[in-house]
Amino acid sequence: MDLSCTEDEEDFRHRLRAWLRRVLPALPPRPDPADWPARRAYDCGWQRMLHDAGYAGLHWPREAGGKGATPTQHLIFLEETERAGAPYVGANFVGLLHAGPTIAAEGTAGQRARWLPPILRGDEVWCQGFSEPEAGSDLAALRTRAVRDGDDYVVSGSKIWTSHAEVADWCELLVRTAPVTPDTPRHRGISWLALPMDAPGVTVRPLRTLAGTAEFAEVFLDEVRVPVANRVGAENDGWRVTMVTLSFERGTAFVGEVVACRRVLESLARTARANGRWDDPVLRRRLGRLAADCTALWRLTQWNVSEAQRTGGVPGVGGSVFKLRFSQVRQELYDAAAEVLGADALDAGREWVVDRLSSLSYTIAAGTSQIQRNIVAERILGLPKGR
Amino acid sequence: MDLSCTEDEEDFRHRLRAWLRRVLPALPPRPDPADWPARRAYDCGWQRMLHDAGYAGLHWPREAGGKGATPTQHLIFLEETERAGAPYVGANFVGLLHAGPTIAAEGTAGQRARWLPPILRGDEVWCQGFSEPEAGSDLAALRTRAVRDGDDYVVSGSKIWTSHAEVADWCELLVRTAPVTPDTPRHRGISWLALPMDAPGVTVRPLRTLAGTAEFAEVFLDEVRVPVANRVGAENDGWRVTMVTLSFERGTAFVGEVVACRRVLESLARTARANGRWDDPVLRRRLGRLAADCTALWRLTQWNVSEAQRTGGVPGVGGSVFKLRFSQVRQELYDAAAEVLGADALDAGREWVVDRLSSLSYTIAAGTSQIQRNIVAERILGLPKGR
Amino acid sequence: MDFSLTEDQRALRAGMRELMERRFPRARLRAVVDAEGGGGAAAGEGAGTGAGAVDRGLWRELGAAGFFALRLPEAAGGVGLGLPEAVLAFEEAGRALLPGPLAATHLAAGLAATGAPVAGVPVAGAAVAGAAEGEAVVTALDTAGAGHGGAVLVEHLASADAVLVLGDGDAGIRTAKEIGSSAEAVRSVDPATPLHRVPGGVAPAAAGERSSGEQGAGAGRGTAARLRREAALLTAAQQLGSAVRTVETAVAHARERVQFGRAIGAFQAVQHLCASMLVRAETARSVVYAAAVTEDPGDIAAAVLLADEAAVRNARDCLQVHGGMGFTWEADVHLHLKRAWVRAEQWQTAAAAEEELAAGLMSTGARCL
Amino acid sequence: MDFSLTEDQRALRAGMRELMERRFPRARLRAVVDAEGGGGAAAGEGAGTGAGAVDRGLWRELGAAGFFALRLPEAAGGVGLGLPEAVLAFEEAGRALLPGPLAATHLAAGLAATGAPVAGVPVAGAAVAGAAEGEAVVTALDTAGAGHGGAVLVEHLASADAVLVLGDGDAGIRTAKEIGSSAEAVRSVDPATPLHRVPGGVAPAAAGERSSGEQGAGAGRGTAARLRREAALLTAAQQLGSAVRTVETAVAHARERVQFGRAIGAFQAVQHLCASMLVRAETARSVVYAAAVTEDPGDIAAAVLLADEAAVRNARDCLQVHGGMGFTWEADVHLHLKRAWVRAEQWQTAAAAEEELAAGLMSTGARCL
Repeated sequence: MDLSCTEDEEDFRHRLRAWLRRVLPALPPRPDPADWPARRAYDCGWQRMLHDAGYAGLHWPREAGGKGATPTQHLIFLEETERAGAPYVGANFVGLLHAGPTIAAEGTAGQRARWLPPILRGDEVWCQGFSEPEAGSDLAALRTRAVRDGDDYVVSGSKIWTSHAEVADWCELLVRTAPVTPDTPRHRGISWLALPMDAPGVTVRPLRTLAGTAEFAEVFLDEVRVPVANRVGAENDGWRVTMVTLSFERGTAFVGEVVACRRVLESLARTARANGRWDDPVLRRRLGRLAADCTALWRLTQWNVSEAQRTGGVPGVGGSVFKLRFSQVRQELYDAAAEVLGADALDAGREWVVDRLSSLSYTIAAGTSQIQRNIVAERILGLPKGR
Repeated sequence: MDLSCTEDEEDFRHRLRAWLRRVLPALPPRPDPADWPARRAYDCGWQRMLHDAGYAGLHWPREAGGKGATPTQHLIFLEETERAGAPYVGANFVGLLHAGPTIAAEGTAGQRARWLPPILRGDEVWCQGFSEPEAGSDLAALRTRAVRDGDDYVVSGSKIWTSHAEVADWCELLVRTAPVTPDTPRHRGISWLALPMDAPGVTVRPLRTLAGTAEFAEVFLDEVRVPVANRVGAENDGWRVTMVTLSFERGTAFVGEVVACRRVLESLARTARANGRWDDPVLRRRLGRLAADCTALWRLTQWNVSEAQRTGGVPGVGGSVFKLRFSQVRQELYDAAAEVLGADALDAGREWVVDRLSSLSYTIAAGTSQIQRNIVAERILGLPKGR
Repeated sequence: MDFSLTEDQRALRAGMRELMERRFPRARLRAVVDAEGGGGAAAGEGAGTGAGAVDRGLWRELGAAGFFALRLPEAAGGVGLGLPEAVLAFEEAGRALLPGPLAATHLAAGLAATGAPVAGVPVAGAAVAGAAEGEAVVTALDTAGAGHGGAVLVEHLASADAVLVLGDGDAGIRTAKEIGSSAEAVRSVDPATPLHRVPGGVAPAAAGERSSGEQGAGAGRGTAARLRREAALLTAAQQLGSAVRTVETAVAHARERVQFGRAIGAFQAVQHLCASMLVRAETARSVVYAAAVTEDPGDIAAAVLLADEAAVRNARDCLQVHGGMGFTWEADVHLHLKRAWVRAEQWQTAAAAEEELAAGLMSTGARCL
Repeated sequence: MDFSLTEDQRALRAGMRELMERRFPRARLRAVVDAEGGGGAAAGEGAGTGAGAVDRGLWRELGAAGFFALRLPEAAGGVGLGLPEAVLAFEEAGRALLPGPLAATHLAAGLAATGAPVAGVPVAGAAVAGAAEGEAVVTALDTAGAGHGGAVLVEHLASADAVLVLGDGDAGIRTAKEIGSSAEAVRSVDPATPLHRVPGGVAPAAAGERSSGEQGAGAGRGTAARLRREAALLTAAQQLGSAVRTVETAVAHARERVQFGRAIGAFQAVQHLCASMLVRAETARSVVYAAAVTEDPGDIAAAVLLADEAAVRNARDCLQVHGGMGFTWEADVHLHLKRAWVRAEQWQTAAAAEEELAAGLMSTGARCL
């Protein structure tokens, strides 16, 4: 139970801080959230700066071009960048955090050489094509079909909840390469393909969320030809290929968000003090309780990171406990924000109001809380398979 | 939407109040809760007084010796007796509210003549033998067996959660008269018997609850002979016989308890004022919210009673909505009581502390909240059958 | 006692539902919402500039159907019904997510009918006189809702002819133009409810006019307090309608949406979410209806608390049942949630309702039957 | 940073668990609980008259295992470990529902070792000197916990030799006899924790003796506040142990209990109850452990809040999973709930913890790593 940093870790933190102090003031202004090309340029520019300073692929293995940093170093990196107000990973999210690691783990040498360096340099942007309208919680129900035709697959179907699709170069795509039969379980027959987003037959349609913005898109695929060489892993083995990365987590998935929670909470307290609501003990105690919850999220993160460091990786199920609590606290935080704002919580021009809308997705995205509880019950607690 | 009383109803209420004012002061002192024979005597004495005054079997049909009162009259009766602090139905609960109505609906003329008048007069006490250690939520899993031998059934097995077993004359008993086979669903093969509690082979063992008291008992049956003539309804038709009564409800099941909730809440408010905790807005607003909840329970009761009056009876599923809310509010009420008491909530000598323990059964007894939600989802909302 | 709806009440409710479905079908709701600049909560301005404007044609039809004149005496051209019937009508409006300052116009119609200076409320010309017929749109400014800096949010100000101003004790009518001159459009979280922020210090009556308070403190206080209570109850009725509707929506989705080879409504987790939603809605119904009968301030506070809770939490649970689909702009779930948030901020806050109920615990009980 | 348990910490925890299982197995717990007059919460008196008395033999064994001397320097005959190790030991005690004034005796052992008048705490003879060895039983009287009328509840007073009195700012030791003379036995809700009500106005030191406060306000204040914080944290550790245990108990029952032809743990409603219990327990674990490392008052307040909540709510959910069985005296579930209630009332209330954390939001952040 040691929460202090080693000398190496302190050193890493201080060098990072010094670098951030130097470069952040020189960054260009943040782009308009609705201007996708500008966002891409901004995010990729930041990634290039990280790359040039030696911070790109911090948590990737050295063989893949990464820095092979420990989970604690990665934690420090995410903590410090968030606290310094550095840009978020943004458009590089899928490349750095999922597609890249998948290619690093399962790709051929040629595939690694082709796709990994541009991700680290911020030259190419990836998006994710997993979910489908009829395959949400039940991802294995995906129907997008890929039929072999010579050296290509011909792919038809549609994907949903794809971020940055408008500006991505590549899409990590899950497709069905063998039909589901009584003998073929649904998790077989799925393959992982790297789809070039400029291929003929790819249509991207922005998907407007309840927050009024179009952070996601639908991707329609109409007989799109994808070279067989773009398949990572064996044919029909795509489920395993994907889950290797999805289920491997080092406890760092939400570091920035947890730091942000604390910042929002302190800001809420200041606002409440300014507008007089701080004098209401009901609200004040509610904020106090949220402070305990935010502390807990941070400590849980440190716990998971330490366990990952000790054991070489936290199975994804460990993250379910964290995510259940995190989603709940995050939503309660914005409910408290509404309480602080009073009637002004109806003014979407006020801070937190749109964030509150966005936070409604927390108990749904990346595995609903219901699915997470199933995972905890069955895989951690060992209860019999339900349903 | 008329919440006022008719002239007849007002008249009924005033006569009842006048009678209660006259007789209650003359009642003997309440017996020690641990003295079962004294409790029986007290409860039966009260029932005899009701009988002599014309209030026995108020809600029973006239053909069964009852008064054929409307649900509203029954509501008024329960409300006024509770508010006047009159004795609770106590030992006569099963006879008046379940076994009696079952016999009235399904018994032969002879059975009705034998069993109903003593219930109404307070001469005979009934208890209920439904649940078994392995058949709780899943009542149809009951295993107590009855084997036909001449004019008798020979019954062996055990029952649990039986109130007043120590002093009951009769037990309404569900037994399995045909084994479960692939062709015989579990709900068939069950029969309803009136078991004389003094029959050889009946053993009663008190069951201590977490409140420290023995309000319930286990009943062990070792080759007990029960005359076939004591069966109500056809052989193997006992499930239906029982459910006819269980599922027929006029919205009045919790009237006394709802009145009591409001009284407890007002008493909590007075105590909080006296000990200074009323000045804490967190507690005060919590009590305010509970006031809304108590109001809602009363209005829901009036709603259900009115619907019962209009349609001739509320199916049991309507009661599930009420019971879910009621159980929750009742538990929150006692949590608030603990908040009012502070550290004194640890003193079992203080008012409400033992009630708080007892309230823990509300979300379990007579159908857990989980089962109730299943009923609401499947039978009211029409969702597909789960599990 | 017969708390059930009478035959006439059932007929009224069915009529209102039919009216809403015919005149404000889903397509029309979506037109209001989607027209709104394409921006939604996070987009440009929108409020007060046409987007979300009250549909005068629909307003007149509501007037013709008696929605605003429901409680006016028949002699005054009204329908001659009471608060219970008004609650049923407002429940249906909430169910349909009908936008507009319904409660304020309904109340203003009541004031107009009695005519100035009866009940001590001066009438600002024809504006309010037309409220009963749906010719006038009247919104409200509740000075008790003043937040930090004393500003108040007013809905549909740009569409309104007049503003019902509820002061500390007195009430009055001012023209929308007057109030609008100092108002600032706000980017409303609810795309169908434009909002303006009006600075503090607005008086119920313009200088020189008489407000109800000047008739004598007692009557004046009573008038504003009564109007606020009635508005709170009518708004609670809309919350109830929304809460009932989101149960139905969630159940319909749960029956149709298949995952893991079965309708998700067969999963206990979804079943139990839906069951809890129904419990909330039916509980709210019982107190809202009862408050309409008794008009008791404590009953109304209970109705406000439980209806607000039912509308907000049911909308959230409905969203959860819908999963990702519920997070889209296309689904209607978010419209219920946003409107429920708007309504929950109006007339009486949860804190005020809880304090009112707590105070009621100190006066001796006997609240039953 | 390595928040994981060290090998030594793992070994300590395993050793403590083994000790508890060997020396305080379920049969012994049940003997304590069932001996208690057959009355339980609702029965006669019981408290202080033998029922629920501290088992001196067990107490000495705990002493021999270093439970009370865990944090004393090795030079002083202690184990030389820190608060994190103490928290692990107390977690195991909470898991086993070990009764007795564990935190008070542990803290008194620390005071005794430094010897009067070092740290400004006078020692009342041999009583506290034997605390480290488990020869003395020391309970605590926290005057800050005074309720209406100024009275305080004290656990296990009849079994105790000495009482650690925490005053407003100062702390001291008084004999149990002294305190007991004005105490009145209370019918404790927890059959394994006898309680006495002690009237207000007890001072940390008897007249003529010196309490820590007299050494100078700063040091004195610090001492009492530090003791209270450590006690709160050690009690939170017990809550954590109980919360973890009730998850295991619920899961074990859910796997075995068959209804409707399958283990009830296959029903999502039960699965999700159990999953939520685990989330609460693991969340509490992370803050309790972290607070043991940082000893920060805000961290301790968070530990108190989340551990109390985890213990109480997990016990209730465990009871729900057990159904009727959980409502019986024979099941252990109620013992966890009742003890959790007792512990939640000790040292720092939820209200105080929340206010402390709220105040912490005003001092600028930087609470991370």
